[in-house]
Amino acid sequence: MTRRVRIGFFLPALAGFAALLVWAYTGIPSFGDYQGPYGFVINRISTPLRHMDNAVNSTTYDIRGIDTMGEEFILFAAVIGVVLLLRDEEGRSEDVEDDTGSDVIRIFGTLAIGAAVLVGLWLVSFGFVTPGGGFQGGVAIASGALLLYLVAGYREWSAFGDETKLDPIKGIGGGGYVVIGLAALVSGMPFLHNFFSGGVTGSVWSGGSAGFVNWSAGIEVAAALVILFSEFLEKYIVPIAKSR
Amino acid sequence: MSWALPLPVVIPLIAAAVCTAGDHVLPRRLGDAIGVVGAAGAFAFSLVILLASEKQTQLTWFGGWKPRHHHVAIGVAFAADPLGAGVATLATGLVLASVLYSWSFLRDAARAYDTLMLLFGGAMAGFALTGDIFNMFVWFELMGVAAYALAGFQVAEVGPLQGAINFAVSNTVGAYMILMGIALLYARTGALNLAQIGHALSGHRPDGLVIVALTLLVCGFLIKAAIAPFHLWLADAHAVAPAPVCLLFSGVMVVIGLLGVTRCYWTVFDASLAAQAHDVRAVLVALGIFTALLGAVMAFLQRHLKRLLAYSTISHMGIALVGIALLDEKSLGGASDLLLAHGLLKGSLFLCCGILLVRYDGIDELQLHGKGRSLPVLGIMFGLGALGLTGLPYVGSYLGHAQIDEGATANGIDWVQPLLMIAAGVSSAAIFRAGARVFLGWGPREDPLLSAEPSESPPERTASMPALFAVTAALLVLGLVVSVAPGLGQRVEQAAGRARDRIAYVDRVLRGRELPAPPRPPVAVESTATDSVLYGIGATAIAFGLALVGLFRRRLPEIVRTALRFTLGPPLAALRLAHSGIVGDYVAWITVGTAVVGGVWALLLR
Amino acid sequence: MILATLVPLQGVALGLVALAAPAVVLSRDPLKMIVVNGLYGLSLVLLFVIYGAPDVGLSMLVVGTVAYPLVVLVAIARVRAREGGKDGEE
Amino acid sequence: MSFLPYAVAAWVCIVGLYGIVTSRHLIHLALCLTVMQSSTYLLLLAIGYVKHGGPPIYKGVKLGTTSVDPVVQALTLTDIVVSVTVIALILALALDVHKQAGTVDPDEIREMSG
Repeated sequence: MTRRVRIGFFLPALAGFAALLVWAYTGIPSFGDYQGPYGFVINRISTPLRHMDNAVNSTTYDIRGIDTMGEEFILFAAVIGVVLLLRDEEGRSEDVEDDTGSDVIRIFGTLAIGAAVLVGLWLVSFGFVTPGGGFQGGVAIASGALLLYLVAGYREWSAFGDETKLDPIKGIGGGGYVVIGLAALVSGMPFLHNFFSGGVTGSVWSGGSAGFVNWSAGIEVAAALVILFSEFLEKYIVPIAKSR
Repeated sequence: MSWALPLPVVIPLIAAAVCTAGDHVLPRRLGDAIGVVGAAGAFAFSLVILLASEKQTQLTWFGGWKPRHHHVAIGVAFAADPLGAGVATLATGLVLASVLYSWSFLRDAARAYDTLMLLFGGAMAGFALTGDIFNMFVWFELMGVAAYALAGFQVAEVGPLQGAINFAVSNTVGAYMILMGIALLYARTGALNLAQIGHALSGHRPDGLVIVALTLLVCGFLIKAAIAPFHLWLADAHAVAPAPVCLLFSGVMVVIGLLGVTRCYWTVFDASLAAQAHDVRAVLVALGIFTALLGAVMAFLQRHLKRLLAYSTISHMGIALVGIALLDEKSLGGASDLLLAHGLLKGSLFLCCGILLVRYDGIDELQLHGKGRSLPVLGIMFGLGALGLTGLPYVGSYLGHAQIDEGATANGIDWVQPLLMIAAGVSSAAIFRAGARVFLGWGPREDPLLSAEPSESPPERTASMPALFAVTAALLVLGLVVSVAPGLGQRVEQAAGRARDRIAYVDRVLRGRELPAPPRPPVAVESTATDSVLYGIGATAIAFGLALVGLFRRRLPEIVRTALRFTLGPPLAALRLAHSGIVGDYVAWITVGTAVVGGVWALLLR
Repeated sequence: MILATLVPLQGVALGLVALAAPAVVLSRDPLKMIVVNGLYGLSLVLLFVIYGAPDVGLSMLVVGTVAYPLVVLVAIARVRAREGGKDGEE
Repeated sequence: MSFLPYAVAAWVCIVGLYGIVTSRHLIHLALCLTVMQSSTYLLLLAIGYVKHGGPPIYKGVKLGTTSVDPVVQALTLTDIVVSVTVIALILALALDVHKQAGTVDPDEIREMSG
């Protein structure tokens, strides 16, 4: 089938699809008139019952924690998949010279790494108080690690982005989530029951065991993304360096 | 038993995490063993949950967030009725078989393979057990991501990669449609729990929002279930995936799509659409019949064995969709029985292909011509598997076919049964033809009718043949006895009845009400109507006859062949053209299908 | 609340999103696409913050500024490098 | 104003879908998928918006203050993670395709026809 034919029968269908969407969306309560009840209930109970100021994260890591567990494993599976797909194309190279020469970049880069990691840790820690949480913090930490490449060059990075070290971390992050859930099950409570939920509102400790869940998610995300970045970077750098 | 509900999901996930964490530390064998133990544990707990769910729908609220304040569901529930628990058992059981088989089939492949299998299995169990519509989406995506990676396993060839991309893009578009449907339902009801959404919708006439939400959810799930015109990715994904992965794709992943349709219809939309069920039925039955026939014809045109089996899967999904679409207890039970037998038998056929690949370095029907004669046992297994799929009375998938036929009759429909018979016959004819050519050496070595296909490189090492045969034979035997297992048909029908009972489901999930255990159905082989026996014999006759025609076409009189060429040639060429292998075309067809289904429902249901 | 003052901006942010989306789709040059996609991501961040969803905005920000560009850039660079190498051989 | 947010969500979805079908470049196609997915973010967050509502974060805010729905935000967060993973996988596949077939135009790869 040629492109022309495809687009010829696709466009009317797309118009029909658009009409369906518009028809459906006119049935939604008008913008700003959210009717509840789900969100309103959570807004009402999140702080009194769980001492979490951030209702989004009390939903993510406590009330609908099982969704987030699935989400962590989606990331987990995707990283395994990417490693599998990009495996051994050109081989890992240890003697790639790809160092950054400029001292200015080094100094600012080092500061930026520190900053990114600190921001990441802060985002994870205070996820139940302010915007942020395991995922956002994890990405920030991973991007700090990515800066290491810009500052120190590929050799340092490849030592850091080594799967043999990161796989265990990723596994522990993902597995930790499940283990915290199972701990509740073993002690006779429902899976992912929140222990110590009587934390201090507004503090780092406000999440109860959902806080541990949050941390294990952060660890998992950071490790998974570092692996992901390093796989893609390797695709990019090793062949170029070899062709020199 | 409710405490065990998360375990079929949690055990494989934690086993996957341990496998990854210990990948560079643990000895090889120990890692493999963790994989097998994880799969076995998930299967064992699924079975226990299935048995418990027959007495009472099992329920657990994650984190202990039970509904409060006027029965508003806050947390996420797993609610296992026998139908969902049954699918979870099938999924985890097939994952176990697949892990065992690949233990000797793909031993050199990275540990990643086992890990992905476990994640895939855990996700399917989660999808089958959950009672929350967004949680369904999460497991659906996890299942998808693991499956895309498994499909693109052989990165050294273009074919597998293209197959994996077509698969990933089509199913991702489907997932977004599902998410849009979920968002629409949330906008209307402010709930994500299935029971609560249904409860909130009940008594209201369907409007645009509900009809489009139905369209988006159904079409999204039908992409996964490979119902035409949403089916195009399936043959590509199967053709390229290793045999034990095909076992999971055909055996249970597509079933998950149909379970999604069933679950959403009976817990959510039935509340609003019960009065217009007739129109919902018309559209879905039409799609099912179209798929059954199209898949069967396409199967007959293939020479790549896994692709052939994949199209035959599409055909059977069409038949099962008819069973689901008839919207009564008998047919839904029939669809379940059919899918159970199909999963086991089609799985064993794919594993046979895996053995062929190991032994003869190829799975092309024409290249393997006559080579199978040195493996008569495999030939017999292949033939029995095909026979079980045909619907010969009291063999394999017969019970499912019969129940669907009887359900159709009870609905006052009598034109569906002959069409389903033809579909089952034609798709089995393709398998018989391929089997006769490979294992008996019948027919010519060349056949211009069949599509050329990319070759597949064999797994890189010697496999333990006895282990491969043992797993294959176990699936085959289990699949063949489905129709004569005493009490199975009745119990499945009871399960189907429970899945359709929305009021009881709402009572159980939102109010925690315990219902009296239903009476145990009699333990006897389910008897079937005479008509069904005749349809079964008819399908078998078509299968054998057409297989012979396919093999010995050249012995037909010249005039018959010319007539066939002129009447069948152009439509077949058009069909081939539509299955272009280009991802843009696939998404275009998905859009067309969704727009047409939605448009027809918009006219009928409003 | 500071965010309340942003509400009149909803229309503007929505307009930006509505214009940036086709710009991403219609830019057929891969490198241009990355830049436009980054802008689209930022317009989404702005809209999410105005919608009262800073958590989502933050997620979109880290994803849109780190994850997408890196992965996509590498993919494009790789494809270009190979095509460049191929042209050289021919 | 009351329908505009939903109209934009529908528009973005249609635009993304158009891009997927007409794409001549697998990397472009992957980005079009994210555009289509971003329509689900727009839809979800618009559904949960409450007029004059602040973010559902009660740090220094009196409890009971009007705030928007946190549930749709949690769903969107999950959705974003999903989109990153799918993109990474499809790009990895695209890179491999390019290596094996020498092209990233989906129309030029015809291994799978019939």
